[in-house]
Amino acid sequence: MAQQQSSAAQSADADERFREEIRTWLAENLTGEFTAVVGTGGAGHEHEQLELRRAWERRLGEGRWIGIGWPVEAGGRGASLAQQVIFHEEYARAGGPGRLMHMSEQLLGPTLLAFGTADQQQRFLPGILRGETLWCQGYSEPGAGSDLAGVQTRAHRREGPDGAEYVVDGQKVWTSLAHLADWCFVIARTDPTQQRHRGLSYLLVPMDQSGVAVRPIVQLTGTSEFNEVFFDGAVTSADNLVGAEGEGWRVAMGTLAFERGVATLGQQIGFERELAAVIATARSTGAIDDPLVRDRLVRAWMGLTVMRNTAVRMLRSAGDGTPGLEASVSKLQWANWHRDLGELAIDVAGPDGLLTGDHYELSDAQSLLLFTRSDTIYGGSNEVQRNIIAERMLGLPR
Amino acid sequence: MAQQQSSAAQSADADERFREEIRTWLAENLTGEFTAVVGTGGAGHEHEQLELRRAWERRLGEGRWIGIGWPVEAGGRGASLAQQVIFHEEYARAGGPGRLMHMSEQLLGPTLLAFGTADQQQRFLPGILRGETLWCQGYSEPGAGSDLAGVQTRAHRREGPDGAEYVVDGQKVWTSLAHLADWCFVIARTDPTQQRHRGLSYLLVPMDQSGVAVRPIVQLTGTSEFNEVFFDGAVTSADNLVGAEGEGWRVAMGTLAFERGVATLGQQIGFERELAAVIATARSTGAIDDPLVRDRLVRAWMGLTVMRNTAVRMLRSAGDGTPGLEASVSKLQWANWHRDLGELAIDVAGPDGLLTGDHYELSDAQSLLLFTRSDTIYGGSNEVQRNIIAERMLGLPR
Amino acid sequence: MTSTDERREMRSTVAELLDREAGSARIRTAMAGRSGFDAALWQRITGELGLGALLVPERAGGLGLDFADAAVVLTEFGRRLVPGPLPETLVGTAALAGCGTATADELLLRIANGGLALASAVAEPGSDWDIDRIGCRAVESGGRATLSGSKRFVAFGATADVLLVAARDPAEESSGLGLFAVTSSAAAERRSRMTLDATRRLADIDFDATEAVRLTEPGDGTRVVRLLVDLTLVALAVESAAAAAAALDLTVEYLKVRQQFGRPLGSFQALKHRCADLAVLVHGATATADHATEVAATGSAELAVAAPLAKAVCADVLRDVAAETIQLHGGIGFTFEHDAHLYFKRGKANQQFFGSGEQLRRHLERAVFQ
Amino acid sequence: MTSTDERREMRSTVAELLDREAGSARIRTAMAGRSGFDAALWQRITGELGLGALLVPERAGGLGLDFADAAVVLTEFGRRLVPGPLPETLVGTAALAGCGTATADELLLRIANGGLALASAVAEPGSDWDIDRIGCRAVESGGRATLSGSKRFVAFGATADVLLVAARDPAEESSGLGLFAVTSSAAAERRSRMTLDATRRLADIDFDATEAVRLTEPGDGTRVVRLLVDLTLVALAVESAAAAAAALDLTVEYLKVRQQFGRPLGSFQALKHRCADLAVLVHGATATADHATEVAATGSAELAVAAPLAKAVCADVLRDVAAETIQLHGGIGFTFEHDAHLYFKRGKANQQFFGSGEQLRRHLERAVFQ
Repeated sequence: MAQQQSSAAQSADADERFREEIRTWLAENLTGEFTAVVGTGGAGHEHEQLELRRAWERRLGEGRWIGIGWPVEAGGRGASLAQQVIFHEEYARAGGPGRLMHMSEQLLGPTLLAFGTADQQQRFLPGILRGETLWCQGYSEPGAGSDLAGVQTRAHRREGPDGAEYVVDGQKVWTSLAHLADWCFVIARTDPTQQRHRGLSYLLVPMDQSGVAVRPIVQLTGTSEFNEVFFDGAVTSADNLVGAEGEGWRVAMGTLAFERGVATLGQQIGFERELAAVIATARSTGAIDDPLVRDRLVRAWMGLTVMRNTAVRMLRSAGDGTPGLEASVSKLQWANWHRDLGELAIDVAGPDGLLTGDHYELSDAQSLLLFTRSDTIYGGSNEVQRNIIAERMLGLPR
Repeated sequence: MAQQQSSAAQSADADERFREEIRTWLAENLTGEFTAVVGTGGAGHEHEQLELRRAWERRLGEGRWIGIGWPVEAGGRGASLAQQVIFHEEYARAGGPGRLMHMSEQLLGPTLLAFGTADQQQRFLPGILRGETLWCQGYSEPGAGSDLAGVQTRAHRREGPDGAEYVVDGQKVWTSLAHLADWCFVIARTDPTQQRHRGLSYLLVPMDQSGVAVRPIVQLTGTSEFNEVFFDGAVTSADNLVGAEGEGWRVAMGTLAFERGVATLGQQIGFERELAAVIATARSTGAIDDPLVRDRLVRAWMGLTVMRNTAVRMLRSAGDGTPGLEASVSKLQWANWHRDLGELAIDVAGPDGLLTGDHYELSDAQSLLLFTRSDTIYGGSNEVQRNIIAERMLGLPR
Repeated sequence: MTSTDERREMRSTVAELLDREAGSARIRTAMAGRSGFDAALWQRITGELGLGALLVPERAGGLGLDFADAAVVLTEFGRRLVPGPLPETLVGTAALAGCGTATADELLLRIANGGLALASAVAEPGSDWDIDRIGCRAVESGGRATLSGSKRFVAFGATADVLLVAARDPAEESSGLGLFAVTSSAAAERRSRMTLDATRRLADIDFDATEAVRLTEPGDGTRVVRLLVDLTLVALAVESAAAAAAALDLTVEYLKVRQQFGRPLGSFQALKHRCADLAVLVHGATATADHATEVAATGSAELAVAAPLAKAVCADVLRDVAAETIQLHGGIGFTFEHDAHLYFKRGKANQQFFGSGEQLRRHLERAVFQ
Repeated sequence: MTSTDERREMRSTVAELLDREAGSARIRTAMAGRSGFDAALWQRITGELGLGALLVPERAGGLGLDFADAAVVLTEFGRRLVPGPLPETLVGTAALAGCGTATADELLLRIANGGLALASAVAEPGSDWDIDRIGCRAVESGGRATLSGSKRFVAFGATADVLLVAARDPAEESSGLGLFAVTSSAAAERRSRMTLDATRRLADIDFDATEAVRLTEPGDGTRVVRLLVDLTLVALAVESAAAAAAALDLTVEYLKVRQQFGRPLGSFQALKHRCADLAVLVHGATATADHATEVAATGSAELAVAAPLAKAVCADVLRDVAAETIQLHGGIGFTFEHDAHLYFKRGKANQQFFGSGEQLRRHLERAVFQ
């Protein structure tokens, strides 16, 4: 036991050194031209400062701050969970911009590490680690909600001029950053005779080809951030199949579990910052003197704590359970919490908070109110998550 | 328009005289031995002062205060809606006991007036008007929830020694006062080949026979008020079929509409009194100084007003719409409101409010908390009402 | 007071016009335009249909109808979120009719003849709609009145022909209020403000010794200002209930048609039950708006309770229904081209406009804990 | 600190015993009896299993385990709503272990040897659990202490062997608190009180110059009383989360089996979605109770925040889940013979016990708005 404490003390020291390192690096790099990206980006603000934020991703790559949790042999730092959380904390504290590489780093990278071939890892991971290659996610479809069981996009294998390849036909929605992305990771049905979760495959598809069209969706915010992506005879090499043909669901579920693991804690740091801003607004409008508002703010804070506790417990038990299912719990928790925060943000702002810019430019609170309406729809709607929990976690009959 | 106002003024005068009459009568009659029934009875307290309350019903009958809304030729007073509300108001104000004849007067009587034969009216209405014959309702069944569509109780017609009769087999639940009742109005399936709402019949069955057994249900309150009623070869004369064979659903829906018409307004006067008691408790415990409690109390009061508005609108439009369906709206409204009031009642009482008598005797607030749990289950559960509204009112597909 | 049949006919006339002339595309053009409403449509509804003069008493050449009639029109406009100063004009007319002064009657006459657009200037910076804290002041000298001070959140205030301004009246007892008229020719500084709910354009207005006409008798001004506020609350309740009903209709129709996994979405029980709960809310809101309308029509003192209650209830219901309208439509409900967000934004706006739910509930405490 | 495997073994030992000896029928007999708990079961769990001595430090002859180990036991008792003074005894022991005095250690030694039942006397008439308003007073003379004052809502206080009493300590700075022990032989007047939640019998206790032993050092008493309160909050959170999980299990199993219209009830999507929402609540409550347990085990200062937060969250979740347990069981859920109401009543009781949600949230404002 004495030994345990001592190793705990050692790791605490290492964590502090790590914190110092990222803090110093951010102070030295998030400056100069990058001052303009401070506080930009993120959900509802994806359209801001795009070029500069791409440059910032490359800068992060130079500093080896991408994929820090990946193994050292894969180009990461092998950072512990605690250190990853520290990175997110310090990044948020410094006002680091919303990450364009989120999908690439948090979803595609871990998927390739877990399911990709050595060749795939060598071809795709370095671009991500350098902050260069931008990926988007091709999961959701218009007809199917966000349940992968309803995927209609099809892919069939054929012999092409340069060897075996897949041809992809179908439509994806909610595809964030698709208009910028170099590649898309797509779930498509390779065996049309199979139903639901069977017969799906996980394909990496280059975006820069005539078979791919991107149409931005004008959202209720008046801005665009999500896209529809149309695959019409889009082609990708058979080398870009991740996992075996027909194993796409298992691969994707692995990714989703990653998405909602460490990323959840990172996301919560953003939530904390948003809640702090709401409290600050409540102070400035005087709404904080209203006991009903105070109570709602305390409840929001408690809800955030409950989410953090849930995420920590989930990460700890990862491996011995069903992370894919617990991810549904997490998704429902944060989507509803975040949506409620959007209401609270507007409510504490009072009637002044409803005024926009002359050309409908939205305040942060307005953007939060409106944008969080998508949280409960995309990436597996509340309804889909409830079905998953009821049937797969609680075992209620279909 | 001048004429209208004048007739409105006349009716206002008549209403005031009516109010004076019932007020005087109650002052003169709810006294002496009947002092003991003041404030007794009602949901959760049905077991209190039973004998005396039966006597009180007979006294009401003597005063011609039963069936006041029925036509004069049927033995009623032909009282207007406004006067019926006045009766309920004054009755509540005087602390009149919960009505044992509720089912008889509000459900069975109007059903016989609307669907009964002259013979049935002559045989059964006078006993109700005298406050003598007690009826219970045989609708809900254990397997079917409270949706009449699921009724399994069967009746078949046969020739008996004294002429045609029906033999009833099955089980009913939620049968309030069945252990006291003289008769039961039962929905039974007379055509077993028909599904759901078809093939049901509305039968009047005497309780005092060997084919009927009543088993009281010990409720979570520790007291008993609802019963299970078992029909095992119970017999009733074919003369006791209301409406045609197979028309039971239409007849029962008529009754339910009555139940939730005027009775709703009467019920709301009881709700008002309960809310006033909750506010009084909040004052005495000091909970009323808590702004969160104040807000909950104001919301409860607003909810009561919304229900009253809804009931008035429903009564006005009765006839030109679908009262059976609007009744589902009303049921959901009041059941949820009342249940929330039960929580509020306990919450304002504070920890002292959780103490019971040494033999688990419940306070009014405790009784309200617990008993209102049944409001959302019996008489068509919330779930059944939502199905009805979704499918029959909104037209969503089955 | 109008018969049920006459009201039904009025409703269908208005509904037909709006179905033709105020579809979603027209509304989107109007809400993005300079004034925030469709001037041609306004001409038709005031000129051809005379809706602006609905509540002008017969003595001033109007139709002399009551607030229940106006509510029929407000319902049809509310269902469709038609932008424009009709609610403000109807409410303002009713308040003017309650003034009983020559100046007010003169204005009523002009409304009956000219189709004027009114706007209500009540809220002020820092005090919102709390009329006890109104700081805008009138000064009278030589029979002429001028106003000084600032007003906020004046619906269609930048384009209104006449502003009805609640201000401290020198002719009143200390801190008494009066209602004043400021015409568009007077030198007030008006700034149009875009808001989250683009279907109701607001304005900031500054008065600096601006010429005005006193509309209320001394001693009667506070009553009229309260009437103006309470009738606005009723109008907001009516339009909120109507919009909520429309949003629910939209949702139910979508669920009936839209297929998923080979079945209409509307056959999924979880969605059905949520729609049923919304229907209960809409029924309650409609009945409560109806009740407030009736109280307003009869001029009962109960208005002081019924109006804030109805507005608080109906605005919350619109928000709740519209939020579910977005959610139950899924992805399409999150797009700008779908109307779901317009209902949602109106719901959030109506929750704040003329007092938040918290403020109104606190106001109602007097009635509850009396 | 115990390994995961050891905890798992402890959990299954306790679970097996309770499955055998604390079924619904036994619990109903116990809760209706004079003491409100099963004395034979208490003998077994303290005598045979030594659960009462779980948190007694090794220096006093106990097992020296930490609060996370105790939580394993509390979870199994909480799931089944087993009545009895185990939570109070475990929490009291942990508070005693934190006293660091000879008198406290002596008591710990007796707990390790004799299986004493403890009870925590904190709340008072009029002040509930607000320890700043404790009025009960100790007087010391000639090295002997006596207590005077009244305590309320003392769980299993009528039968406890030792009462741990929070009182004003004359040895403390003005208004400082001390923790005192009163044994069952002392002349306190104890009145057992039946409550809505019959599975936790409470007592009113009056002290009138009642002999007592001081357990805390001067200057340290308030800290120990707060520790006693905070650990009680954690224990309540743990048992609430466990009971909520059990109630949800009960509901899910019922819905799988129960048929309606020829299908299992659990196949109806509306009910499925409600169960899913309950599962989300239960996950959050369990994780939050776990976190508070961990904070309690490490003795971190964060306990002052984690404990009230966890109790407020978990008690609400138990209430919510249990209310749905009744509703989703339909008629059978409304009967006395079904366990649903026991969970519901415990939920309502836990919402109030040791401070209502409103009170605890107000207490947390300091942390939120710091």
